[in-house]
Amino acid sequence: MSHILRRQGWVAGLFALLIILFIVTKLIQPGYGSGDFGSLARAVLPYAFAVAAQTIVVIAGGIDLSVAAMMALTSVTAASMMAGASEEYALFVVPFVLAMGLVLGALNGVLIVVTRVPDIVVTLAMLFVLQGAALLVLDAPGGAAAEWLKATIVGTVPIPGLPDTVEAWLPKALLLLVVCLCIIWIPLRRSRLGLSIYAIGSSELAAFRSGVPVARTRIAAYAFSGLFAAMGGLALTMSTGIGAPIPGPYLLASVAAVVLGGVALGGGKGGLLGPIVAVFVLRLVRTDLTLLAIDPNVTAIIEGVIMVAVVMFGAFITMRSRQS
Amino acid sequence: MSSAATVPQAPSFGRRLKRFMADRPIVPLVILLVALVVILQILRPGIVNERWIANTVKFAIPLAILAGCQTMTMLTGGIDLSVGTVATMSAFIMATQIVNQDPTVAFLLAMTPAVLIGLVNGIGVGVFRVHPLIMTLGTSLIGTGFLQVYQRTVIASGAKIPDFLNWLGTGVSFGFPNALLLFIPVAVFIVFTLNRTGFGRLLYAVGDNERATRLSGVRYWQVILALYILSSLLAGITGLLYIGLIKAPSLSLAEPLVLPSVAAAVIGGTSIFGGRGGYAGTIVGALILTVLTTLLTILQMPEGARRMLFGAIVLLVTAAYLRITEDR
Amino acid sequence: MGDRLPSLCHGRKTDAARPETGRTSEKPHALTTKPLLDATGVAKNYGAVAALRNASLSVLPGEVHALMGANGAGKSTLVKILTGAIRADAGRILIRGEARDVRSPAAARRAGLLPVYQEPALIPDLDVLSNLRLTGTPVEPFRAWVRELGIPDLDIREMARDIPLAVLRVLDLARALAVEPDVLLLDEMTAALPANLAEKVLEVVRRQGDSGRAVIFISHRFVEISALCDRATVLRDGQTVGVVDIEPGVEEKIVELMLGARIEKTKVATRAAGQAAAAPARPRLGVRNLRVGTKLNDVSFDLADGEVAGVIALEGQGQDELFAALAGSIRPSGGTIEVGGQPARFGHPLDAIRAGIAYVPGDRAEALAMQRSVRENIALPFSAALRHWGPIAMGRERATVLDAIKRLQIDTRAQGEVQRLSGGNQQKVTIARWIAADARTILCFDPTRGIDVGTKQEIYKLLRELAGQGKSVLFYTSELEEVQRVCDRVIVIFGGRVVDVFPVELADEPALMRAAYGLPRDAKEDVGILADPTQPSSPSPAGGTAP
Amino acid sequence: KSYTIGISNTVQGNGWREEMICAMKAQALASGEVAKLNIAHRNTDAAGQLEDIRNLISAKVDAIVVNPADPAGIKAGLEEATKAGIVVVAVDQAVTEPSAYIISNNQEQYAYLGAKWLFQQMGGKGEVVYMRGAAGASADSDRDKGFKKALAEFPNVKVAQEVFTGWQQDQAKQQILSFLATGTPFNGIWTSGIDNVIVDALVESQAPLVPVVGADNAGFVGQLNTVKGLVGAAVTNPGSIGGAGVTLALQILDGKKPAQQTVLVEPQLWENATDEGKAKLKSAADPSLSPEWPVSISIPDWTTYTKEQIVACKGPGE
Ligand SMILES: Nc1ncnc2c1ncn2[C@@H]1O[C@H](COP(=O)(O)OP(=O)(O)OP(=O)(O)O)[C@@H](O)[C@H]1O
Ligand SMILES: Nc1ncnc2c1ncn2[C@@H]1O[C@H](COP(=O)(O)OP(=O)(O)OP(=O)(O)O)[C@@H](O)[C@H]1O
Ligand SMILES: [Mg+2]
Ligand SMILES: [Mg+2]
Repeated sequence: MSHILRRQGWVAGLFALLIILFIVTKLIQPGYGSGDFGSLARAVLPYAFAVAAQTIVVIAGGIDLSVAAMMALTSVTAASMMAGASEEYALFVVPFVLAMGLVLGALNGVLIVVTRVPDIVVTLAMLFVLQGAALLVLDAPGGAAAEWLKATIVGTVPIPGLPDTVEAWLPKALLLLVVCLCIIWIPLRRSRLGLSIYAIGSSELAAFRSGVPVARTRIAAYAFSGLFAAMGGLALTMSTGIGAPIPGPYLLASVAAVVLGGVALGGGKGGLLGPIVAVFVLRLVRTDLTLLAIDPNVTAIIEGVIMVAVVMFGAFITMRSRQS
Repeated sequence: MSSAATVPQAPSFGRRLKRFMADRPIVPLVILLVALVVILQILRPGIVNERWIANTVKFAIPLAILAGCQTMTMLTGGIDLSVGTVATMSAFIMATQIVNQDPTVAFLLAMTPAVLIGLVNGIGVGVFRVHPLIMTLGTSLIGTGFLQVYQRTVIASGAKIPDFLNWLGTGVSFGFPNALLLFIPVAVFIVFTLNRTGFGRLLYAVGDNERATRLSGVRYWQVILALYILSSLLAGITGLLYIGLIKAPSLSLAEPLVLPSVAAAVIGGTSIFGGRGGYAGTIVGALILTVLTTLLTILQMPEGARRMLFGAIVLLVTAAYLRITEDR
Repeated sequence: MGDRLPSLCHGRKTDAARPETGRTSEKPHALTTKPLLDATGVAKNYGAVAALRNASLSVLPGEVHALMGANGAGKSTLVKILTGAIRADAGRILIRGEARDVRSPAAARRAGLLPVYQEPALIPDLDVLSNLRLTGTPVEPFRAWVRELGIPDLDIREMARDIPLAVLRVLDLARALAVEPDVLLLDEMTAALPANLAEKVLEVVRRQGDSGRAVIFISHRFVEISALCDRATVLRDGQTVGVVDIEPGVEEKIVELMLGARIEKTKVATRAAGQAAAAPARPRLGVRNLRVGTKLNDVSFDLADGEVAGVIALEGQGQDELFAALAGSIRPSGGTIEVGGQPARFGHPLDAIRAGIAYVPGDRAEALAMQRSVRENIALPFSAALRHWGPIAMGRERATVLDAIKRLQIDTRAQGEVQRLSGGNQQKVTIARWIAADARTILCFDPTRGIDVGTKQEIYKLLRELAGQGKSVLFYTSELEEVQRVCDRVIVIFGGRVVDVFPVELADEPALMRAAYGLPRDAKEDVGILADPTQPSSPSPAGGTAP
Repeated sequence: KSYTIGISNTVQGNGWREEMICAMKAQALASGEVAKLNIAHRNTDAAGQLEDIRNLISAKVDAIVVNPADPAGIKAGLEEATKAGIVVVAVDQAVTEPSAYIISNNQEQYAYLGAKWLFQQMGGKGEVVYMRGAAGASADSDRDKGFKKALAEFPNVKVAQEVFTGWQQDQAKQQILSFLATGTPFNGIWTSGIDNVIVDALVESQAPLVPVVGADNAGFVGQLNTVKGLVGAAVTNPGSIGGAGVTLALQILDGKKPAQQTVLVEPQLWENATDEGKAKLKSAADPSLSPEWPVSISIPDWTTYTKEQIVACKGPGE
């Protein structure tokens, strides 16, 4: 019981932090409005998918160093396929790229299971492989994205019955994110497979002895991770309209946000909500630093300090509650 | 009493060979290394000469020392991702402070961030129990930030590589790189520490079962604090050596060594889960990676294919090594 | 063999006035029924160690079948193979006469084989309900079984991590029972259970046999075996050395089979009467009004040099906290600990060790670095203090360690890692560490849990020897009969308080049992004692002899 | 007049980019027209740059000077900025957004100029070592076009080895040493700006000093002046283009729109094969600068700060 409370407590705390940050933002820049919030949502998009990809393997007791490279590969694949193609062709590209992420993610899992090499090493090797593949697909940034695809994250959705003022605060990018995460995460969380993912992360031996097909579950976790990473890659292509073969800063950001979001790196604990909120917090901090025109060399220090301080604070709380 | 009995009949040659390898995991690693060198020689006849070996060793040494940091931290179930930043900071501060400071002062200044980052890492991991991955990632971000701030204050004064470091980094005496003068004592120190000192014992034990060490009277935070400071100091020294080798102070000098240092330790047979491994394997792991890099550099192929091959070979080597050495 | 649970003597079998000829008539006859499970020629090697060489086991429908053997004989290994948790190197397994290849625990479930392993198999970070869903266990039958097994108020939303070990094991069993398996395999199910829970488990298991299903039951406690089982298969050195019907007097035969040539060692080494130390003037360890959280309320006693003091308590009466506090592992919330007459404060186990107090936890996994060698494990405390972090004097260390290994007769043939030793030998390593470090006071928490009779004798002898050398030992045990063999004095704890202190002569099992349940020593006295456990016979601080 | 100017840059910790930032600060200060600089300077990709640009829009800056991570990838953000009435200037590289002004080094020309000179030095034949920048970076692929163009003009020149240095000093040095060890003959080295470590490697391993082409980094320019027997050329690629970008932005804010949207700063080549070239190199050399910094710290007509100002690296209000 106390466990559930503690975990939800962390997420609630993050939410509170996010709200405080919004207030701070509004104080710094009184003109901060719904349009700026839309920008935030679009900035969050690729990070959120990267974090979702990382979260699911971390819960399964692993780690995936190849998320950013996977995003780069899926992004260039989508962009190069759509370059010069018709608008309708993108209808085929999107599922193709998602399937590709799923398969490559599963490949990560299969390699871990078959070679029995620790996941951190397998995914490190895959980082190079996927990066190489991305360079083979496009040796320089390029490609294109269908217009309708780009439009899916611009603006807001008209929802009947909702006043415009509220609607303005529901950017498409946010809805897309929520929908994509929910249609996968919620059924998964409720399924036997979802339980199994938590189980192998919590105690692989106990899971195996409980009859959980450990190998298959691990492969599935990595496959979902690949799927989320492919969504992240598509998000990159959607927002930039191109594909870039050099991975962005999503790997380290995803690990940091997972931990900030209350998911234990040992596995078995936490959920998706915390890390996603953590992503919003981190992006909003970046916004505030820019609004405040802080010396850019200091921003790295501030971001590092925030990361370390929050995690230390979390560790401190758990330590206190363990003692009492 | 245990009733475990040894298998009476003599095992087959294959089994004996496997057991031999499992007991001496360094042997298959050296075989892998030699195989890579042979492949290189076949692809580019004549490349394996004295000068090439000296160059390979020169580049493997900084990697091997950083991989030593990883080996020690990995034995406790940790990892130190801040080594790249620490090495870069020491190198950069040395190169910029030497311009108008006494060498000793410059050296002390160069090692200061190493000690501080090690201290912060140690406190975070040992006292607050923050996951080492996150802790060292965070301190490396902070360190990079400070380095950038610092960099702006020394733009006008320029930089200089001290002759001694230059000699140490690039020089060759009697066919042997001078860097060995630094590396051999460091390697002996690490191997001795791990195998023959109380501290080394504790590293293994802490990584294996922290509660057991606590019940035996070990204070976890002391071990971890000492470990991360030691790791940072070694990284700082690596930075000085590396700046002597590369001779170009940049703000990302040693960053490219971080992931390979983890890979070298893993290829060398150290478990990232703690409690298992050693430094001898790591040294060979670093050599394997360096030779592999050379091999891929001279192969004519698209960059993408090169990277794919690199990843595939690292995975293959690690998997093969695990297969050979596991005894069950 | 002594009786751990007196109440068991009134169980079904004894009630039925067990016929001298063996089985009661409701049991099917061995020869006419096809075995439910039949394994032959099972072998398993771990590197050079042969865990199993030629094991066979045949279980009939409706029987409770004991699997017996010394520590390391291969019982757990056999159970793991039968249930697909590990793969055998050789052997044939027939289920209901059909050859089945049980590749995984999931496959074993489908084949109707359900194990409860030595270590709990619930997922620590899932609540009980999710654990049930994970294994496809129906919830209502599970709840019914849990109640039946003596846990009336289980919150199935609780995380497994937060549930005490003993309860977890019971839940594990209930989960297995809920799917009504054909064959239930229980690996030392009762070893870590307090008497009240163990009793319930035995009752339930006994009933399983009646419905045509079978149970494979592993235990080192003969009293349970004879109360429960129909037949026993005995393993020695990974081989099946005999199958016997359980009947009165069969214990001797089983011991003979189990130990083979080692039989002469098992002659019960009763405590030499003269060895009891005279109570010295100054106690070595004094505990005054010790309190820890809500579990340990008010405990006072003394421990003298050269004395073995037993501690008896039902599960969860605060004994864990008492030992942990004395070991410096947790901080007491009140009261004082005195060492050699001086008050001491322990903030960390190192403080206790400095004061000469060593703690041997009940769970071996808590005390050992499993991937390290026996030698490093024994020498571990030497490196703990900062000033011993430097170079190790290898020669001196080797001598010290070898000496300890010899004294405890630890079998180190399985070289290298401690995890390759059997449970009993691992336990000896945890004690050897403190013999080597020459600790003056040793706190042993149930050191004989899950250990075979031969090894137990050795440990009893060792503890007496230590006392003979002037060391003091605090010895918690969950097996009442051990008290008579080892202790000079018995402290009984109930509800976090010392409720009685017996001199060993008076500490017969029924008396201890009554005391452990918080009942007054003299049955004629008022039963109101339960409401006020502080009252009875609080011991004189000087210790040794109670009225 | 006191403008707020936003700056977005996506590579941190590299000498060229640091000089660019310092030039922006120095020019903003020297112009006297800028009240505040709002600098988003970090390592990120095009999507991250979009985030930064949008944050700058939220901060309501008057102009944004951007060194694009990719010409096409930040189109949407730049368009939004223009719509919000913000002047957008891209420096160093072109962008595809038509409303943006561009003041840029000509990367294709940079590579073409250096390569052509090198091939001429090689006598129009032989083997060249082609040490590129970072695989997948758009500046690298622009330079590749220029290099290939020059190569096409010299059919007898062959590429002996093509590698990506990733613009990392240590990788480049290890690569050239590995290559030297193969014993493959070569007659010239073209580098994408990681140059001084290459000369170091040649000297250290006593390899023949073939002609080397690099950028105008202080370290390399110094080597061209001092290393005996080294023939080489530095192609200018001024980091001070950042200062020029600020100037252009201020001009537009003041209503002085340039004639065209795009201003290209053509690279120059300083070689030490001729006396005239040597003199140019001598005057350009600046040993007091950090070796990674380009020596062309100013662009005539475009920047007005002094050397002290750029080296101090302080913007308005600092
Ligand atoms: N993973 C392993 N690696 C190596 N040896 C092992 C392993 N597991 C068990 N053994 C060995 O196999 C033998 C049989 O062990 P097992 O656990 O089956 O014994 P057991 O009869 O259950 O003993 P106990 O009564 O102590 O539980 C022991 O000698 C043990 O050392
Ligand atoms: N590494 C070792 N291996 C084996 N035995 C050891 C080792 N170190 C010390 N001992 C033994 O442990 C005992 C105490 O050792 P030591 O001389 O270190 O005591 P100390 O430092 O005075 O003790 P304390 O820390 O309790 O004050 C001695 O009997 C010694 O032989
Ligand atoms: Mg067992
Ligand atoms: Mg065992």
